[in-house]
Amino acid sequence: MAGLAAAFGSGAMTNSIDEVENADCLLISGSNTTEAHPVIGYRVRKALRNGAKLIVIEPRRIELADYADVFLQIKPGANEAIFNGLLHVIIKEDLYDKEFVAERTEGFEEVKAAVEKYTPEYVAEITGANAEDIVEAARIYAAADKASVLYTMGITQHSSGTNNVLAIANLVMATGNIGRESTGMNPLRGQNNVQGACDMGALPVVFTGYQPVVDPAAVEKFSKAWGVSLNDKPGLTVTEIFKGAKDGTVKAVYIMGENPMISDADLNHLEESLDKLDFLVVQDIFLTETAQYADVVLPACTFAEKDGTFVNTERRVQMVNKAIDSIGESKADWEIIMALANKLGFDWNYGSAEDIFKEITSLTPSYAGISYQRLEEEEGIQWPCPTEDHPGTKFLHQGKFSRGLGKFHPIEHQPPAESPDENYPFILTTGRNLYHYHTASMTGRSKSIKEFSAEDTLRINPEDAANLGVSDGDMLKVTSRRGEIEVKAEITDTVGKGVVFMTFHFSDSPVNKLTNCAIDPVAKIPELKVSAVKVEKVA
Amino acid sequence: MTAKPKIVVGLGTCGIAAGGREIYNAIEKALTENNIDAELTQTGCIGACENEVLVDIAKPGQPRISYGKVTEEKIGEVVTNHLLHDKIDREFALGKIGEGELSAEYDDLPYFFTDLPFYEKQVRLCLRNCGFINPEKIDEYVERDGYQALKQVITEMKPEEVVEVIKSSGLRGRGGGGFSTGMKWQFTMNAVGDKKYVVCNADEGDPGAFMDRSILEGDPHSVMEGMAIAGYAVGADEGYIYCRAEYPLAVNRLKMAIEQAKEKNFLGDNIFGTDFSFNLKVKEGAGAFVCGEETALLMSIEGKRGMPRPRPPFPANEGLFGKPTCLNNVETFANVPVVILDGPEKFASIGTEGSKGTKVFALTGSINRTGLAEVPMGITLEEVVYDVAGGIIDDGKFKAVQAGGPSGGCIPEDLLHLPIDYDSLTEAGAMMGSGGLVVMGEDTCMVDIARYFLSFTQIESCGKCTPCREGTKRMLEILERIVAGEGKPDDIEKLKTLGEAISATALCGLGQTAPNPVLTTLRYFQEEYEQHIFDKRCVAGICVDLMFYLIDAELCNGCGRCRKACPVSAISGDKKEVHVIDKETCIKCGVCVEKCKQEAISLQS
Amino acid sequence: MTKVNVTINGQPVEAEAGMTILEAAQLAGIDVPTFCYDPQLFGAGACRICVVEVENARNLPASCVTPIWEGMVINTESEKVVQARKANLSLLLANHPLDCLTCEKSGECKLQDYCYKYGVTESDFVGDVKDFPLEESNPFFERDMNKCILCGKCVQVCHEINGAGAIDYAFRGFASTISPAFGEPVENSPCVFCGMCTDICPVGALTPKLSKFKGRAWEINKVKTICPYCGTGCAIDLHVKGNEVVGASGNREGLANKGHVCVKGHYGWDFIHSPDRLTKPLIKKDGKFEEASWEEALSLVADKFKAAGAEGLAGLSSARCTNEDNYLFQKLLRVMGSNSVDHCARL
Amino acid sequence: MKAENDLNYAAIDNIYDTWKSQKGALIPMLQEMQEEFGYLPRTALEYLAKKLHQPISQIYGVCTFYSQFHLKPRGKHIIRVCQGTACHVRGIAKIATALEEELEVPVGDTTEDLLFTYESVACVGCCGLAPVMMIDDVTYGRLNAAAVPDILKKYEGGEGNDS
Repeated sequence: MAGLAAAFGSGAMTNSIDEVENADCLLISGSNTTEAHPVIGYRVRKALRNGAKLIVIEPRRIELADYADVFLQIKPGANEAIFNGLLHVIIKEDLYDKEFVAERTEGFEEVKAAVEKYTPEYVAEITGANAEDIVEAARIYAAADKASVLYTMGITQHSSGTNNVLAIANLVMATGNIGRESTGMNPLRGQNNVQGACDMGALPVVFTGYQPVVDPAAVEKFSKAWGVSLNDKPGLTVTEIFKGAKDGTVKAVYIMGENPMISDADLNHLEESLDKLDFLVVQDIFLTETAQYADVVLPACTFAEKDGTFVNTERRVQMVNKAIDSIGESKADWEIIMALANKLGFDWNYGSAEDIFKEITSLTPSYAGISYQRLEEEEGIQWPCPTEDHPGTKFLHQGKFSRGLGKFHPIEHQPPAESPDENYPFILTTGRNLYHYHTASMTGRSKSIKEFSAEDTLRINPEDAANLGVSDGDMLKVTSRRGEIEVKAEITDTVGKGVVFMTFHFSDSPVNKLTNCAIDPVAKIPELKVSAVKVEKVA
Repeated sequence: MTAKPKIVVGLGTCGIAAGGREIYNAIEKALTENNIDAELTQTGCIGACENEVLVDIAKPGQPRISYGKVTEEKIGEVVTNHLLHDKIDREFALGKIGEGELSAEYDDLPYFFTDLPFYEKQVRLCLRNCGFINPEKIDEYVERDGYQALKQVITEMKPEEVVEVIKSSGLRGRGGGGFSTGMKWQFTMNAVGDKKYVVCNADEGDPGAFMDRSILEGDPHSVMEGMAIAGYAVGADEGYIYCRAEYPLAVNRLKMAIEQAKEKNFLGDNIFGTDFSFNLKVKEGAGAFVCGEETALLMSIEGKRGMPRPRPPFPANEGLFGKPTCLNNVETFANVPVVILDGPEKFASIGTEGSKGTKVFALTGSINRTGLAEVPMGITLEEVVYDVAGGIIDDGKFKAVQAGGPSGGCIPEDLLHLPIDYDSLTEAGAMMGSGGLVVMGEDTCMVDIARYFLSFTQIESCGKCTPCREGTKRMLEILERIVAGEGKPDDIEKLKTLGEAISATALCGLGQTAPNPVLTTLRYFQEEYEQHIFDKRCVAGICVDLMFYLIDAELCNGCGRCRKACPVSAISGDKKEVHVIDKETCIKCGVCVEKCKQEAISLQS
Repeated sequence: MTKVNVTINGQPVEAEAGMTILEAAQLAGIDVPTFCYDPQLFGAGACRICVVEVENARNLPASCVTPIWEGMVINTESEKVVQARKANLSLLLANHPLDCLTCEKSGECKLQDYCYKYGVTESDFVGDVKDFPLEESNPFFERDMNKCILCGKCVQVCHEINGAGAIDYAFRGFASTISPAFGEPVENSPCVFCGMCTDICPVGALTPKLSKFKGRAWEINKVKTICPYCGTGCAIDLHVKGNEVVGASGNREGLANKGHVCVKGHYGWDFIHSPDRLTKPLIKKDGKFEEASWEEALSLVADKFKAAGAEGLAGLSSARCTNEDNYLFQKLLRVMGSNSVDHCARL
Repeated sequence: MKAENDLNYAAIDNIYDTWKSQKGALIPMLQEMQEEFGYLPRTALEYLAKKLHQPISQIYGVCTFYSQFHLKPRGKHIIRVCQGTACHVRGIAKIATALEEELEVPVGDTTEDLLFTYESVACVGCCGLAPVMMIDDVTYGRLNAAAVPDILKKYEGGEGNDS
């Protein structure tokens, strides 16, 4: 999101799900759309049936790669190089949108100079993709009238994640594929309300609607509304919080509905941090792996037991409606927080989720025109929606970027923090499967899904498997510099030579014991997608 | 070059099946052995199937003599007698074609087309070249004004004028529905599309119909020329001929003809030096009757299950691959060059008010002369059955004629005066269909015939729509129990109600017309159904379950062969004494009949 | 939009050009039965239950695929139409098991509804019936092809909406069935178990296993909400009986998904009633969790937070919780002086 | 008959390459594949489906729709008995019975020695010669039951009549 904000001035999916099926060209990278976002995957396949061209850039031969006009199978961590390479071809062959570049953007010349050396041959060497395919992909993307880029964590979960995003933004702006229907740059958000959590200011640097905590006007506005004098220094990010816990500066942590003991990088390291804390309170629906470390566990209720709103990946605010009464003594999260606030001496009196929402809209310009009534009548509204008569915004940056001119950023390829070597010869990359979700605390407790997809496997290339003497189903020990796990082998040519893949759903084989917490310097995202590992057969 | 004698062997599928290739080889052998310099060639079907194998021999300056039912043993002799000794073998000679000198002793030989009763009432437009040209040689087609109509159209006429000519000729689709061909072309011409197609329906699937096959085998270029003209008129540059895979000879000849036409630039780019380009492909069917339905046919060309889709949109607007498509059948296209060359007025002068031109019929069943006949519209059924087809075999009594195949109906004797045209046949509950006419005599059971046709459509139902998929099955089950002697009193009513419901609600033409054989036999022969249901009797002696075997006491000599052969020991009798069959035990297998040398055993109703 | 005037059941209706008879009837509030029709799918015109009588038309056209024209006079329930529908239902019934007593679909089965409406109590026809084995080898749904009326909507959903194309028509005529390639069970096909076929099936041929015997259609209240999994934001209906969620299905009104769902949204709801659910606050004493009252737990938390001070306090909010939850969470941290609030947006 | 696992994939590649530029050419591809293999082996269909990016369910649907396609191995010679009207009227049933006796298999099946596959066909279009049957591409007309064993004998020596 940080990359998008730097390039365009706003960090969100620029276009809508509906628009996917009308694109002429889809460039999908770092997204196994049909498994991680299945319903959007349906739209992708529909676009293909409508005749759209497809370019897939992935380390794994995902399902959509079989439908691709060009599939660039790259080494994990080679993203900026490939996007620079595409832009190189587009500039070299004079296929870029000169009018758009001149009128809507700045900084093109620097980027032009920067990508000069990224010839197809050079990029092929870095990425492992075929040089001719790179040229072909560039031509297809440039030729399309409406080209849309879809990406997810395969782009961002790198130590160079922000640069990856900026490299894509360069490509998108150079071809003028933004600010129009069925174009754009579309990070598919991974979690039901990750967009909403960001919008709500669950970030150390911003209040709701991305109003910076370092902006005195914002601080004043919120201080006034909340009746306290607020801190105007940026807070700590997740990684910094656990670092602080480890070195003793952070003493008490309140975790609501998160399970970092499965989902975060380098779990052994994290475990040490949690152990060091004076006090940990976890609020969740299950006694998760993380909750095990808590001093106090507060029982929250599920989405089925409460009212509220979620914001989806296309910025659509939608109503969540209570279907059943809370199970046991569990309560809605907001009720718990309010009770705690009142215990802490505040005087909060929200009678309903709607009361809270009214406060949100009064403080958040991009939400100002939204109300529960409208959400119910209009089936959700896409922000920005500044006024009550504003219909919401289907796609961003029409005519003008949020930041004014779109900004090109020269990007250099930077290898991942960890490269394979003699001791750790494989690159491990991670992702999701269709059946499970995140840490599987929910899907792992859903009978049908659990029965169908009970355990993980390590996907390994047939040649590598043969070299290791490994057969399908053999138990393997996978070791990185940070830890080791055991998992069954699944031999498949969907992963390239030297690359292995696992999901992070299963607590029996917690892959994040292995992953690297090297972080992107801007977005502070850990490099979950690239770690060097060793694979051995368990005797 | 001095003219050589010419020998033409009829090598359509019928001719080949009857041993035409062996005859051809035998002739070749005879020519070599006797050192005769003659041109041996082949042609397609001339229609007289009953007389296959047909061999025509023509010496320069003499009329062509047609020999029928020739045999492999005798053909060498026939040829040498004719060519070396001017002796015509009367055992095989059918008649003469054309003028020329011939010994007076053969003056009595009839003229083939005018004197032979089978041809007397025929008017050959579509079949004008069948039996005359070698379909594998484009030059022979060109000699008979081939591709002149195409040339005239694309060099002298505007597309709208072509459409106007076809419209004014009154030509209607020969495939079944009888929709105005000119109107169809006009719709396709007016439809907007970056690409258009012409498609020829050559999926002739009706049992008992082989008109299209004969045209494709005997004169493929006439169809292709008609398609190219359509292509010019509607604005298409590509055409498909969808031919059943069961017609391998037709497919081969079409492919050969397309190659030859491309070489001559009658197909391909810039035909006759104009801007008009037109290419043709042959698509072979894969065995599904329903693909004769136009939307199913298009689905099949697209590589899908041949399941019809609702109309509208009609193919003229959204046809093959979603593009405007002009779709006609073989016979319709074969008529087009004639309409252009002879002019629409002349074409329209043949036939009745609503039905112009001719119609080719495949005459089969219990008639003396089976074969392919092209008759003018408006001729009566009676003329066709008695004059052309020579009446019922063994002077039997006429019972009904089934017109239009499984989609058609049975027409009884008192409607024989009906003129053959689209409207009166539909009125009678039958339909023109593609032109199958199956003539049935007294020994045909109408319930059994209805059951037979329904079993055909039921097997061929695509399964998409409920009425056809489930309904034809249930109708068939009812008919099966009626012929098995298990009919129930309300079965006739059920058949009527269900048949009408299917007709009214099925998705495609196949389903809508599937009940016709049942509904027409119910209309004209209800008493036969009643006899089966109430009296357990089949007057025609067809429904075995309603019959019993009886040994004629007068004829039986007590040899015991039937008793020994009976698999269920239903026959008893002492040696040299009259035997009897126990009706209860008998399974009606008929073995006894075959074993009996006295011909003493017969089926009785 | 050009307007077209038609008459339906004697009532003048102004509809839009290009509409089908069915759409025009729906516009006028006239109910026409359908099996194979769905506004999201390509018009198949297969089931023929929606036939209507059109003045001067030769046959009874299927209203779902027949466009209207100016001056069209339509009767949706004429004697002829009713007879045809009865025949259609009677044909379907002859080839359909009559185990409505225990059929999951009872109460929302279109075949049942229409047989009731037209008084078709039993089939007029006896004869061959389908005899397929019940397919129950996957954990998500059962396939009983004996109940299938071959409307084809499951095939269309699988190809036109999902795109997996796991199933299609196989064989033809009376032998037609819907099947994965080579008659394999669906788990051996490209099926991704979105279950949209079970949502769209008008009869009891495709039924979700989790909901089996959990409640009758008329006992179930459908509550519209948003799927709790990925960021697509699919609108789903939770099927509620009493205080129990017993099923889920896609909600057509959702603009992000238009009723489409995936395996998680469709079959991943039963964690709600998992015995693992936390039902009471827990306080760890001597390394072991003990149940506590809310009062006790919250007091302890409040004390510890105060002790940690603004600098020592941090919170992880949640991408899984609602906006309202997240808003209050960050508000609480910030009003206590800490901006150290984050969540796993990056994971 | 080749085992399915050592299929001639190159042949499928060739067939695919011949037709790939033509829209909707699934049916001719299947026809040529059947020509190549004698039937449509499952692995071959799965291989083709991948090349075509077409759901295998759809291809299976097409294969089971058209009577020409066979998913099981077929006999060396295909006998097709005509079920046309004329043949029906002129006594094809007796021919069919004679065939069943000679071949010892019912309609639709293949003899154990894989020499004959016995089928019925809608109408071969030679009604003037009824009753008719075809063996491979050869049509036998004006049949009577007694002639059946002799006709079959022609093929049993492995020669067959290729005319």
